[in-house]
Amino acid sequence: MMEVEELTKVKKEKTNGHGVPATGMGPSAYMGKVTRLNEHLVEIISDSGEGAQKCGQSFGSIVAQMGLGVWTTEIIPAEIRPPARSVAGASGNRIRFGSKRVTNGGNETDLVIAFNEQVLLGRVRSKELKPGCTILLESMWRDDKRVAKSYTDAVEQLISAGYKVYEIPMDKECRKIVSDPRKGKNMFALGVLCGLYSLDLQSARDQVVLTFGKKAAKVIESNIALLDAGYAWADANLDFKYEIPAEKSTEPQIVVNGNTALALGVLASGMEICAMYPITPATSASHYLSDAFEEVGGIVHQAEDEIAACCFAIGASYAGKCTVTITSGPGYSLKQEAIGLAVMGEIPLVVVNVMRGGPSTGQPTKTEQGDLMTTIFGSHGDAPKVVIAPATIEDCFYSMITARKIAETFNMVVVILTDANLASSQQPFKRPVFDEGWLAPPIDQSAIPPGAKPYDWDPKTGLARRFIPGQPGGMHTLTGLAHDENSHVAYDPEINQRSMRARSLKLATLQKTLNPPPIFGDPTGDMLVIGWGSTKGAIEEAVELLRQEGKKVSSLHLTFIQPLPPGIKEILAGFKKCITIENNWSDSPNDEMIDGSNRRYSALAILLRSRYLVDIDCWSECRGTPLKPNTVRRVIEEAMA
Amino acid sequence: MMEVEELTKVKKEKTNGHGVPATGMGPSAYMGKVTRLNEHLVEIISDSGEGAQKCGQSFGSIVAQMGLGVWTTEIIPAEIRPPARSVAGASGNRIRFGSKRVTNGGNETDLVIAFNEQVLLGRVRSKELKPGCTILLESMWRDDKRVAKSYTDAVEQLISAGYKVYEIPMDKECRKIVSDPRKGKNMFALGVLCGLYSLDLQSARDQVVLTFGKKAAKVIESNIALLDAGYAWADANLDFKYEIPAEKSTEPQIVVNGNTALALGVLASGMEICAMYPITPATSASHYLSDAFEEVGGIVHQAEDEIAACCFAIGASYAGKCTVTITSGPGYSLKQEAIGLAVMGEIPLVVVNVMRGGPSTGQPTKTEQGDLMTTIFGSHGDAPKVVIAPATIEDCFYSMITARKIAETFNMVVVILTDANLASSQQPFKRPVFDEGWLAPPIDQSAIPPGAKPYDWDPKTGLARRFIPGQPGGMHTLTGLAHDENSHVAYDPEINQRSMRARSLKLATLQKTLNPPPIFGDPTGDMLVIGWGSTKGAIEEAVELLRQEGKKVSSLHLTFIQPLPPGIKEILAGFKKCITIENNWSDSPNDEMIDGSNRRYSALAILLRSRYLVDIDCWSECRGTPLKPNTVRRVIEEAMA
Amino acid sequence: MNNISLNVLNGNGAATEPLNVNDCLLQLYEEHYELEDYQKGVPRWCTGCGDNAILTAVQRLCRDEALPPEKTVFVSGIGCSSRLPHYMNTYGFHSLHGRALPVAEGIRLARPDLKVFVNMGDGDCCSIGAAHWIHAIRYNMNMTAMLHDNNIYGLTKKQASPTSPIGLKTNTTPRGSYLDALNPLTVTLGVSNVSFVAQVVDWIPKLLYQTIQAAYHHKGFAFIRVIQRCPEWLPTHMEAYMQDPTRVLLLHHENGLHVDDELAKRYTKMQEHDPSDINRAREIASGSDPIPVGILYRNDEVPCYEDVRFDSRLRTTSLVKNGLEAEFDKFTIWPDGHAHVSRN
Amino acid sequence: MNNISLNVLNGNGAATEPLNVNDCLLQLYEEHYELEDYQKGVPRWCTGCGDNAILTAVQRLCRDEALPPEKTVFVSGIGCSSRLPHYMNTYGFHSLHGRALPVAEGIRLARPDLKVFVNMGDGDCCSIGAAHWIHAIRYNMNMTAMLHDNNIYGLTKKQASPTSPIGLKTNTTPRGSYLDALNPLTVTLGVSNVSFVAQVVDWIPKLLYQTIQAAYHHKGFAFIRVIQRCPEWLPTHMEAYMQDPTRVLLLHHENGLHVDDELAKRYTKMQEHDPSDINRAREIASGSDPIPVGILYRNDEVPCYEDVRFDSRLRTTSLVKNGLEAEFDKFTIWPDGHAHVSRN
Ligand SMILES: Cc1ncc(C[n+]2csc(CCOP(=O)(O)OP(=O)(O)O)c2C)c(N)n1
Ligand SMILES: Cc1ncc(C[n+]2csc(CCOP(=O)(O)OP(=O)(O)O)c2C)c(N)n1
Ligand code: SF4
Ligand code: SF4
Ligand SMILES: [Mg+2]
Ligand SMILES: [Mg+2]
Repeated sequence: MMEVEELTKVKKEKTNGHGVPATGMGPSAYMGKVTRLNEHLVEIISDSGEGAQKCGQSFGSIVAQMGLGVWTTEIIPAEIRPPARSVAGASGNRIRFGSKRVTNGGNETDLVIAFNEQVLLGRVRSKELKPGCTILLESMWRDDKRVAKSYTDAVEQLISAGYKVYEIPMDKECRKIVSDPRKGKNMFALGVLCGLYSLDLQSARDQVVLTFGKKAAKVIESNIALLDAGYAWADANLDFKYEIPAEKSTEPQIVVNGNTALALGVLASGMEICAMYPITPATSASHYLSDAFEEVGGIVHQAEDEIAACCFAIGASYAGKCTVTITSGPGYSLKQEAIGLAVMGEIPLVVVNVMRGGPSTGQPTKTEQGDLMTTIFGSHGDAPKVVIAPATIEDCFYSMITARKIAETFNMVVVILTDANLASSQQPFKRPVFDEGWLAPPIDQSAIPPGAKPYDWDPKTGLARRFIPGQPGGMHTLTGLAHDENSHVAYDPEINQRSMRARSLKLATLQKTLNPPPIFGDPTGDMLVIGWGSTKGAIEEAVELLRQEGKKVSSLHLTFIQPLPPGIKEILAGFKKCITIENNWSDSPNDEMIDGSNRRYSALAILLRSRYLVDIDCWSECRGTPLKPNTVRRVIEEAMA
Repeated sequence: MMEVEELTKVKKEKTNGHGVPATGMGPSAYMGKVTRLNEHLVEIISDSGEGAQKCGQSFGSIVAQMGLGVWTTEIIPAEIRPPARSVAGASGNRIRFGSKRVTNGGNETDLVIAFNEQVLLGRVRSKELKPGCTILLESMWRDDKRVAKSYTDAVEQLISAGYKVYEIPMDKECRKIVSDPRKGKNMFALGVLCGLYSLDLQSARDQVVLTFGKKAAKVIESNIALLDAGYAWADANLDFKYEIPAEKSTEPQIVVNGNTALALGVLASGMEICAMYPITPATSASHYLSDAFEEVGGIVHQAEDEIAACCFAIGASYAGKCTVTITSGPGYSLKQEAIGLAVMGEIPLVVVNVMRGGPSTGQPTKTEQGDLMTTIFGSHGDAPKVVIAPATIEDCFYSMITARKIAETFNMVVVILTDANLASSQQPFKRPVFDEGWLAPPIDQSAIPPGAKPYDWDPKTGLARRFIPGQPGGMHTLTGLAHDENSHVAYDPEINQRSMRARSLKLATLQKTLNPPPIFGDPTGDMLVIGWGSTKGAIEEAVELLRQEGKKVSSLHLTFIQPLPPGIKEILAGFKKCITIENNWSDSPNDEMIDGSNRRYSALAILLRSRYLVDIDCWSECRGTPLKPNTVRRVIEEAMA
Repeated sequence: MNNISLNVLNGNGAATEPLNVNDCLLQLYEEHYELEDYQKGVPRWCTGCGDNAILTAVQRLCRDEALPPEKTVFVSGIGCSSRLPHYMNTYGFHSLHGRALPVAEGIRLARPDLKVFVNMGDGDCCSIGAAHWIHAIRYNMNMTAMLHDNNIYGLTKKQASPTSPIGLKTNTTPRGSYLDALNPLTVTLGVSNVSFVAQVVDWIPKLLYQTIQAAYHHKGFAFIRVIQRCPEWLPTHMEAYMQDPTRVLLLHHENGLHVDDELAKRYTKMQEHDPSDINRAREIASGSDPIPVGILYRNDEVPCYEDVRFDSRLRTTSLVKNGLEAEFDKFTIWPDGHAHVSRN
Repeated sequence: MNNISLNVLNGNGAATEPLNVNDCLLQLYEEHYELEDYQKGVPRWCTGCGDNAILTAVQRLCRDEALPPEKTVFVSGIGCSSRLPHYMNTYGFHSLHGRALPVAEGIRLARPDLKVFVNMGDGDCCSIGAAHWIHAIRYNMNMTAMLHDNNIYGLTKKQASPTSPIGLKTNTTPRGSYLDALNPLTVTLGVSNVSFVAQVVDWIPKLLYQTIQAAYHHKGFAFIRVIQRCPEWLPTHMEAYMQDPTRVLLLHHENGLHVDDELAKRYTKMQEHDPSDINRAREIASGSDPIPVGILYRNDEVPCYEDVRFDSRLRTTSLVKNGLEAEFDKFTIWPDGHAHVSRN
């Protein structure tokens, strides 16, 4: 999908506003070839603690700044501190950027800059690097007797495997500027990359200032010097350069990851309390919120465990302040009983589950969509709740506002299902324009009219007005036991049927307010691919490509999963075949033991098959990594064959 | 369904071995009408603490003893001690008994004996009594100024509503024998019932001896005197009597409720440890087990909470002693995370969930089938487990043996789903013949052969041999993190796929060993009714009746719900319509807001629709009571219309 | 997704006409209440159940302190004792087994204008709820927590509780319970930030009332263990203690409970105990016969979590808007091509 | 249902050829082991992490006590510290966050022939696992429990733990943590049946070893709080304590730790403390600077739950059969028409 156009450039000082500006270090010394690309996927990897993540994030911000589309994905080792130079220890960032909007992390890497050969080999082994891609490798290990052999062997192997390896004396170059290159190498690398991609050096410098904003001026200066040095080194020593035309957005954009977007959404929704217990990969949302809440007067309460966090949130919501509790799989499982209480008491509550690899402790730092079924069916008895799965970073922001509103309007539990992929990926989106309507209304403390009941279920919709402590005349005891309209404990069969109905009906009522989901592609065709949550970008990219090749394939992406929006049945009817593509478990129909009577389907496939009785196939994987457009494409092709 | 045959009996001393024997109190003084019945449904109700439950249970045992089919159901007030004489406070027992095997609690009550008019009115209000049925009512309240009016009003109303009311001076009659009639009335009532139903008085006396076996001889004697007095009073004062022909079983039978059957199954399976936390309606199984274990050397461990109970069971199972943990809805929700650990670590574990009304604290003493979906889909990530739902009291016993065997063979979690209906109902079943094969094998402490791995997943079946602490050479660290064959923590995408597959495949492997479920009725027809768990008796009774009327209806009852047994698709194909009938929530298609795009189906319907893509309808209710055959019949008729 | 229209809303689901937010923070006028203002329904406890005495005491307290029923919340878990909120004509939250404390904490943090009381059983608080109990002591949020300790699981019909004495025959311990009883007082006194610990028995109403009253007036987490009779399952359990007044040890002090003449005449075993002395409090707490009754420990200096954390700024729209815009600024790329760099 | 045939079983799933059941109850011969026999893999902790010291100490202990690796189980929760079992070449169970203790209890009750060690973090034990911790003390099952207390959540990247000192800046407390630290020792000492409580620091290997050894030899639940450095998140946190030997208070006694000359020379602040004195133990435990180090409390008389509950009868087929038949008898209706009445 990458169009390559080669052009030779002689002392080209500015291209589309890129290139090295006159200020600072003089015109670029570069005399070599400049290749024009539509997009590229770059990876920066190091041992953890060497700053590759910061380098990658800064690079992402700079390209976004330039007006390029971008999607950054964190590479996180599973251990806090894996041994140095270890194959499983790669820490860093992948930046996919291009002329057009980038909607997902993409396929294999085009260019990698690595701080040692071991983390690089880890990436090769996990098949994340494109065969034959460009490798920029720190060369200091050549001079380190203990590891020189490992290093040179690796380089040789990589070259003979067809990789284009460029060795960079990063350590040596950095020593010219700082005494501890381990702490500065990342900015040198950033400079190299900026040079390679003909980016605006001043923008890069501004970004460094932003990154180290809180540090001393001296720190900032030395980092800028490292950046400049990297830029110059690339110009002087490498014989290739890239250029990716950009189109500047006319509107301000926000660059944050999904967890920060969630946290910003909490602020914007007017929620004031977040009760949580730390768990990867959800916690960073609370970290950010702890800080940001200080400005607007909110509180992040770290409870003694997830059960307490959920009950604390329920207490606060009951008392009139709709509260959010943020967690991931194991914590979500622990909250099941408390979520049932909120459903039964009709207490508005927003629960965020940032999914990670399961089951059990599973793969804490890896992404998966394994919790959909337990989200819908978790908690004993009938516990209807709303389930929303944001598909983009932007969705993460707005879904919190929607969630709070639904929670308080319907007095329901709303679960937001994101995942480690969204949590740690960055993609620019239009800066939201503040709207007063986002905020929760102030707590109602008006007197309750005589005769009104705390569960005056509307016979048609199931809705009831909630009484909030402090409201004179509204005194009643909320209970998780079966209860009547007065919140009196009741075991009468009719009352139980009535209250079960009211709680269930609210989902149907909400469903009536939803629009049918948009189809990506034509409304009829040979194949409909159905997805949900964070896989949207990858699926649509694959579908787009296949459509360009003339394949009659479209896709449907669901954000509301409970209730399912109307109109899906009609959409399904337009296609010969349907398949869900998900990042969770399903048995392969090709497995010897598996047949139609025992195959375990993916979550969304189960839900859709059951509701629409359409033979929807499924394909899924649990590799802990975001789906790649190439994989999706292959799956669709196979399913269509 | 009751055939009535009237016959007049003059000084008939013995009928089919029933009637009053010559010993003890002389021949029966009864001169009136004797009606022959096929079956009857009798109810004994009192304030709690007045012994109606004991009376009912004894009556159930006596009729079983006589060779009649019987099903007893407890009537349990929701409070420990509801106020005396309160409408919601009825405590007691319903005994359905008849010539043929009785498979469920039946429809409305034919005859009720009540200790005060208030508990009686409660039963009338809840529509549990057949209109116009026979009422035997304690008459002492006529003489109690504070309540006389309430009493006489009630009697008048009942009579004018068509009930046949007989007043019995129980208190007065009992005072002739004991000083505190509150403590003896129940045995007097038992005597009245035995007289009315022409039961063998000696058998009744034996039963009283059994019931009070541990008490002083004096207590037993006075209770026998009360029994005799009741018997004589009925003979002398009532102008009607019933007779239900019995056919004695040629084999010994066991009469226990479902919870005791479960506990006996635990003993029989060779399990030695049960870890639990008290919760209604599951706890009585542990009570019984606490006692019974003392004889065979087992331990009931009451943990500090359900999470601890489950983890304790996991620890004991890991150490080689497959352990059971018993709970109900709220506790089951709390165990979700720990169950996921057992799935991930492939630790054999048996979990019993005695379902009660949900969601949340719900209706602790009432029955419901609301936990099926959370049982199958509970716990984050993919956590495949086996789900078995016993359909009869006998199943409760054998399912524990099966569960232990599957758990240890497949190294899986096996969940037994029973409910409050099975838990507290009694039905005789053939006394099991002990089989050594039931028992768990002794703990394997042999050395592990070199090279063997703790998760040597068989590529075809997913099975692996478990290593148990104490086995030399088997040292490894079990973990809930993703792991490879060596139980080493591994985040490799391929390894994760492989281990997910192995855990999932075990369900398919087990499925291959199951037989297709038997069809009740013809293999083809207009309507197939599908049920699971405790509703079997009621559904089959209704189907039987409709079939007798020539309706082309059959039923299918599922015991294995995960995996579903093979052959269901073929069965479904034989019927024009299919419907599940369940005791849980589903939206009514007749509700204004409900349509095909938002209707929430019952649990089993969702599962079957999804797997077989057959338009299986559902009907369910959440009334907290066992399904009645009449209700099922009406539902089927309506669905067939 | 950001423009979903909730077109079914017709004021039914949303709060209507909220008053000024100040109303939830201030109580400006004095009210007078009668006992009946706090009573609701007929308690469904067994005759002679100690829960009745506790209910009466808290109803009296509410009246005497003129607590506005709408500003008062009773929170409980699950158990016989946890039914108490249903019999109070205040707001109530009958939550989950073991979880009364975190629910109450959430209420307190959201609404420091509400008075919060917590009623828990011994299984509720000391078994399934033990982690929350420990942490509630540490949070030291301003509420009055009553442990209805009947040494047994009442509602679920007689299983051993952590406070059951060793040897007690129950349905799960048919040969007698296996372990020494947990002492809730010594546990509580071992937790940092503990600020008020008292013990009382249900059968001395005056002391019960005085103790709950002192707890109510304490600013912080006031923990009272009420030894409560369960005549249903343990009819004779406390009999000997009730019969013999010398098996109760009255703790009194000018900073603790004041024992009046009437009580002093009957309960002759008395001890002066300064509730600020934690070491002595722990020693006294360790004793169970005679039952020490009164205030074991009190420290008014321990900060309350909600005070440390509550933000008194009015959360106006502009406060939120400005805060949000400032956060957006941190992550914004402006169309003019440069990040707005601010060095601060 | 009762005759399901598991026809895929080919010895793959079921245990094969079990040895005599005695083998799991007795260890009949003496073995000699080297340190390497207990080591597995390269620990993945940060350089300087105190967990390394604890690992070394327990490996030494296993060797010195010649614990058969196959009869030894290390149980942990989730956290950096809970990775320890992975580095032991024994059996190990890396369970769930907060749940190490109930898992360990299940193992112990099922298999009193196994030696059980438990490793937990401060979040693991004192926050999410607090209820189990309290109850484990009360059960007093024979195991050695180590609290790796680094005052922080290590694995999840620097959030406040209950033992974080007030004011500590962490990712969830950016302005400093809000509450006084929980003192695990005073909590433990408040629980009935407490039988062994010790405290030690990771940077004095000899004391660390001695303390764990004493705990191992204690029959009952031996609880050791190890103050453990986390250089990753709190690089200077314990620095001052390490530099200044007088900020450690050595507790010694003939029934407690014996401090040798070398230690005594460096750690001059010493106190004789009789570990049988619980009141004094509680007082000492309340102090945190100097850090009291040594055995605070020991009581060898407290019965162990598994001893009270373990049934030594061999659970033979006939025992089970007879027991089961006796139970069946209680509920049987015989074809001859009468229940078999036995009055006993
Ligand atoms: C999660 C959960 N587990 C168990 C129960 C069952 N249950 C209800 S109350 C109770 C204990 C009652 O004892 P206690 O807390 O001492 O209160 P009491 O009834 O004695 O006042 C239990 C175990 C439940 N409702 N929820
Ligand atoms: C149920 C659950 N909640 C939260 C987590 C995330 N988690 C893993 S370790 C940990 C705490 C780590 O701190 P600590 O227990 O002190 O151990 P340390 O890493 O410091 O050794 C948390 C919150 C989890 N794995 N499971
Ligand atoms: S069972 Fe016990 S605690 Fe419960 S209401 Fe009755 S007397 Fe009170
Ligand atoms: S983060 Fe802290 S506790 Fe965890 S391994 Fe590193 S130093 Fe040790
Ligand atoms: Mg209690
Ligand atoms: Mg820690």
